[in-house]
Amino acid sequence: MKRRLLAGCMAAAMLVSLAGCSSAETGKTEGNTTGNSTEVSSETGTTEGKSDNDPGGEFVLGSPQPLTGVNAQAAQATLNGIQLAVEEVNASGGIAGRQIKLVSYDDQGSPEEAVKIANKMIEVDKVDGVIGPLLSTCQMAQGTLLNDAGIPTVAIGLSPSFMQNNWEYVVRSSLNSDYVMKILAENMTQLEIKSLAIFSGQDDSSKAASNAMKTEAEKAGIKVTTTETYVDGDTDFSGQAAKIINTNPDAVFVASYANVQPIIAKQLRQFGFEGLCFNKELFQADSLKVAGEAANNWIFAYPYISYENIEDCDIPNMKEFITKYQEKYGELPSHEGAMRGYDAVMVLWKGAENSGSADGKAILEGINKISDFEGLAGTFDYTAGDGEGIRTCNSYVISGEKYVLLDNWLKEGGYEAIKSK
Amino acid sequence: MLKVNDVTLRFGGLTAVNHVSLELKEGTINGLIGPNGAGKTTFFNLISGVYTPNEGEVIFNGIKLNGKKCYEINRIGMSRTYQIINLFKKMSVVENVMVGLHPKLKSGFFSAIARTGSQKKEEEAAREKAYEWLDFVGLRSKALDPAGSLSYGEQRLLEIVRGLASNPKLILLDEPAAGMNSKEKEELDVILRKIQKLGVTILMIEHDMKLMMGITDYIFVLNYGKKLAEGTPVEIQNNPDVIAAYLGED
Amino acid sequence: MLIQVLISGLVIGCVYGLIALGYSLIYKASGLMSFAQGDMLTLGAFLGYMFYGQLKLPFVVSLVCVMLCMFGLGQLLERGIIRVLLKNNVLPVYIVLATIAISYIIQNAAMMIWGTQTLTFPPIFGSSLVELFGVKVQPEAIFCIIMSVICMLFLHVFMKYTRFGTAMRAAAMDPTAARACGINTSFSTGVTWGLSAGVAALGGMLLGPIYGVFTMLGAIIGRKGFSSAVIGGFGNMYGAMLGGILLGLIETGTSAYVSSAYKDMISYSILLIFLFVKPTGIFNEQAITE
Amino acid sequence: MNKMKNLMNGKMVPKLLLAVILLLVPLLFQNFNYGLLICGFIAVYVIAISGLDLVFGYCGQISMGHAAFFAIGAYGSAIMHKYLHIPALLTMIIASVAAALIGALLAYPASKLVFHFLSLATVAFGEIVYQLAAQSPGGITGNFTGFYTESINLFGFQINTNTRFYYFALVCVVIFLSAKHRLVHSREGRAFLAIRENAHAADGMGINVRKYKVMAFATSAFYTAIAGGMYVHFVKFISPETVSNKQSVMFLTMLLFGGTSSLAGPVLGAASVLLLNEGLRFAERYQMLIYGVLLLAAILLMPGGIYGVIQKGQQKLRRVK
Repeated sequence: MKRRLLAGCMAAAMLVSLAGCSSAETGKTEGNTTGNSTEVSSETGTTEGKSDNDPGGEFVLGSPQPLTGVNAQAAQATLNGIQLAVEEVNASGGIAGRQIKLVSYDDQGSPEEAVKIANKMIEVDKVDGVIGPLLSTCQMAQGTLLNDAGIPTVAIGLSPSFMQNNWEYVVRSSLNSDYVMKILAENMTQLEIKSLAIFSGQDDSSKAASNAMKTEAEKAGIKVTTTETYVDGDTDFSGQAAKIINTNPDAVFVASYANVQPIIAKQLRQFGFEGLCFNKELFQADSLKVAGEAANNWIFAYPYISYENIEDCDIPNMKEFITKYQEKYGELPSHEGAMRGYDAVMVLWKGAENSGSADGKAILEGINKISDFEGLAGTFDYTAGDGEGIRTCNSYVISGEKYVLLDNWLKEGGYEAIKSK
Repeated sequence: MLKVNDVTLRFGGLTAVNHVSLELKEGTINGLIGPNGAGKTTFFNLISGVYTPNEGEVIFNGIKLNGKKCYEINRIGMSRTYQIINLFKKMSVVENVMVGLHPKLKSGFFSAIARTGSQKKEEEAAREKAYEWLDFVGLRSKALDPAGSLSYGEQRLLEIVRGLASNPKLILLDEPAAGMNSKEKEELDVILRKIQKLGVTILMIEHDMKLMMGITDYIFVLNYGKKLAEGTPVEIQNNPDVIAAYLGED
Repeated sequence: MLIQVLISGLVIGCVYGLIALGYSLIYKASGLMSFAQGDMLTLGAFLGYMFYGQLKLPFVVSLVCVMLCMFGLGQLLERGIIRVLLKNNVLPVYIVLATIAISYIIQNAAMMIWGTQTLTFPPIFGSSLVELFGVKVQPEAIFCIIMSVICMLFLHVFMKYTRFGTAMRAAAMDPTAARACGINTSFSTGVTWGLSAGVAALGGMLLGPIYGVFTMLGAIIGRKGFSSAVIGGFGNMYGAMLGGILLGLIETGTSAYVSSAYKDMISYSILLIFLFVKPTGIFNEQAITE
Repeated sequence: MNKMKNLMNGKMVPKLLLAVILLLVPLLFQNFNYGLLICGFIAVYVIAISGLDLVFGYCGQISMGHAAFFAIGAYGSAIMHKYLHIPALLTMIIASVAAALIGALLAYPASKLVFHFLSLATVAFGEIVYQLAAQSPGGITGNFTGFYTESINLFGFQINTNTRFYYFALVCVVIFLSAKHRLVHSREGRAFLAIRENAHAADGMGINVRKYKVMAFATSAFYTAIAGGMYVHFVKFISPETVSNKQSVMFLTMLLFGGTSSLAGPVLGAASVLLLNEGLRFAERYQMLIYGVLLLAAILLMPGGIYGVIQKGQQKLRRVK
């Protein structure tokens, strides 16, 4: 009797699972996005010719982001930025004449989900292009699958690690953190910093940034006094802060997620550290609000900054972007992920523009021809062929709880003011 | 076969069992009586390894039991039943008995997975043996029902036969007749005699004096943790201390 | 530096203690374990942000409102979910898993309602730092220590000396016997769950100004509360607080003097060691072994 | 002799039918890699959950840190394969044996803990292994950057496509489920059940309760570690997020969804939860909220899990007949 039961159940289970997969395959649960992307069309059985670029078909664009969990805030802003760009591109005729259909997924920041989503995007949604996930571990897990399927991916992660797998179809529209660390190291020598403490998260991009900082600092003759880390989701860094201050460094370099920035800023100031602090990426606007004056004298080098209100912005295309963002979402971008997402879609669009076709290979060649495209992050130049579009950016300092260009701040003697204190 | 010398057990200030000594002869049916709270079940738990005595020693077939764990004592040949029925409710009746056979079976973890010839044979033999034991108490018809679905009396019998499955030399029965009707008590009487014929010594706690006086060869009386008296059923019936303890005159 | 470590160790220790108090209360009153305490803290912080930050009510008023809301929610949870499970006497793991499901729901619902940004919980005592033993400390930190101690004393007195408190303890020890003496055990268990939710919410209100309010605020603190409860002796009020403070100090100390990399691992190893070596904890609470 | 009669009167038919269906699956889904990938994942989870069922469903010992053994299996196999160049299949087995030993080491002191505190001990163990994976000494596990590895190479036959992995996983599922079936119906299986039902009485019946609890833990650790090894050589990438406590909760959810102490429970549980997960993809950021609500609803309405519902249905059928 037992054997029959086993057999029956195994059959039932397998059939249930296969029916489930096939039902998922027939597009019953087509990824529809919030906002007014094109109406959800049920998937016809035929597989669209990937290579032909008949204007009638759609350009399916996949976007797996960690919409839940610790990075939900950044992911939501990124998705908003992508949707804004998709609308703009569709308004001006779409990619090589094909309207973009955005398919958004929540990869919960887990590589296992990322792999499943990648397979689904390739097989079920038949994506023509993908905007890479925010977390580099998910990008690492997805990279090979999408690359082998010949689907161009514009990654928006900051960590250098996933660009070393020589994936032909992956390019980056954000700034590789190795370049940022070079710029910060130059700033440090400029500010005669002699010793540096490092406080880093364990996640891949923070780890990569702090390691790059260590090499750049040692190259510039700056002694690294200590390296402290924190556990993802932790909120109490008093132990680490106390230890850092005990080694009395001239400056502290912090590589962390957005929601950790204000906490470590407050605790460093609380424990009496008055020196300069360097951040691996933009010190977010709302983190600035939580940190208050503890965020003063923080320096970072980053292609974009977030704004309290539209008037503060003096870069023309950025101003245009945040105005449209405010119109659509009723608030200014809360995380610079919005700019990264926007630039990524634009790079993809420009690539298709250069090659005049929506085919994966053609888009890639088109992208590698980009040399002077004015994105939010600055002028994109992919001609070097290593998939990195942006290499420099300017540095900012937070003074009076406002973003100020480092060069202007130095000219006005802001640094002398602190040094004398 | 079982010698208990001057055994004492204290729970904090309370002395549950106070310097009790007794000896059981091979193949006899012995009774253990006494008013409620006299420490009878505690005494059972003492012998079967649930508690370790503070003083004195328990010798079973020449082996000192102090400090041994329940399953070690069971393997030397002492089984028991419990005042509150401790059956494996969701397992079937026959499986309960097969669990009783556990110490007697040899097949290990890997032979089970490989389902070796010897393991299969041993399993079948165990199943047959279990069915024999069910015949012993007339429960074969309910072999595949869950143990929890049996009537109260049947559960008592199943617990006894589960204890017998490992061919013990001594079996401790904790109020086997509790909750049984008179017909079931008669059946129990027959079964107890059958157990004695198998050469298994019995030590039984029971409140039903009619059953006890009819079946036992020797009786021990406990009161407030101390041994009040011992002797044949007739001696115990006329022993003034016992009567006083029961009628509560002193 | 030692003073800094001590103070911040005390602050985080007190919050661990508050969470541990919640666990001990629930365990004392219903013999169960809720994995949603951490998220009760987060919810308390969000509600505090709503009352105190957005509606600009005075702090004390918003504190009372938050405690009442969470008290109600805790009761609702017990009556709506836990009691239903207990009625169709399911395996204990179902109840544990139900609390985990509740914690998923709270986290994601909070994210939907209050969005994903880190919200600024307005400071209670102005934003200027206070000098304490030569160290600049946020006034909220001292407030947190004081409030936790007050809360522990209140709970201790409540459980030990008030009629209702003793009824709750009786209900936990032996529900049937308690019912026999006329105690409405279902009501008292509900109150205990409400109380522990309120205590966790207090933790949220105290932590909000220091760390800001975001959905994952209570996640790790919730789990650390377990370690502190076990170290002190699971089910014991004093134990919860002492365990919390000890754990807070050990953690901050190790990350300051040894290495911050293995801070979390150390606290979980301490939990394991206590469970295996001294399961009854410092206060010898006979709750753990068979 | 009644066994022979059963074989004759067509008891073999449902088994053959099942075998044919399962073997045909990849052909039916030629271009449908995604479906096969999900089936591959289902097979991996079926083995992990069957292991958990042994220690929890049969032996009654709760474990809320089982992702730790999944991690030991996955990382152990990947690291040994990369640094010691041992073929993948062998490293999987070695890593799983190691996981079994570690499971036994954890179970020995934990066997005296009563329910809730055993769950606490396993949660703590799970967190410690996660921390080790996240910041391993010398970065051997690649920490959060993750760890790449190759697919299984069975004597030259590379199992790198979803179809090949599907068949390999199918064989593993059959092996492990039949092993569990035999173990459960043997002396050891009865000892597990006796301990779950009433550990005190089991002790009285001559069962060394501690030894069997340790055996149950070690076996389930072995199963879950094998599943970890299969996962890492299938996805060819592993990072700490996969082995966080969310994974341990996922294992328990699948087991309880499917129904405990049965052979089919874990299969139904793994399949239904994974398909539910895929089905909820459209919900994007509300996916976890819906998942939490469904989990709560299942616990309240379906305590026996899907298998429990089927069993109740069968019993009603039998009574009606």
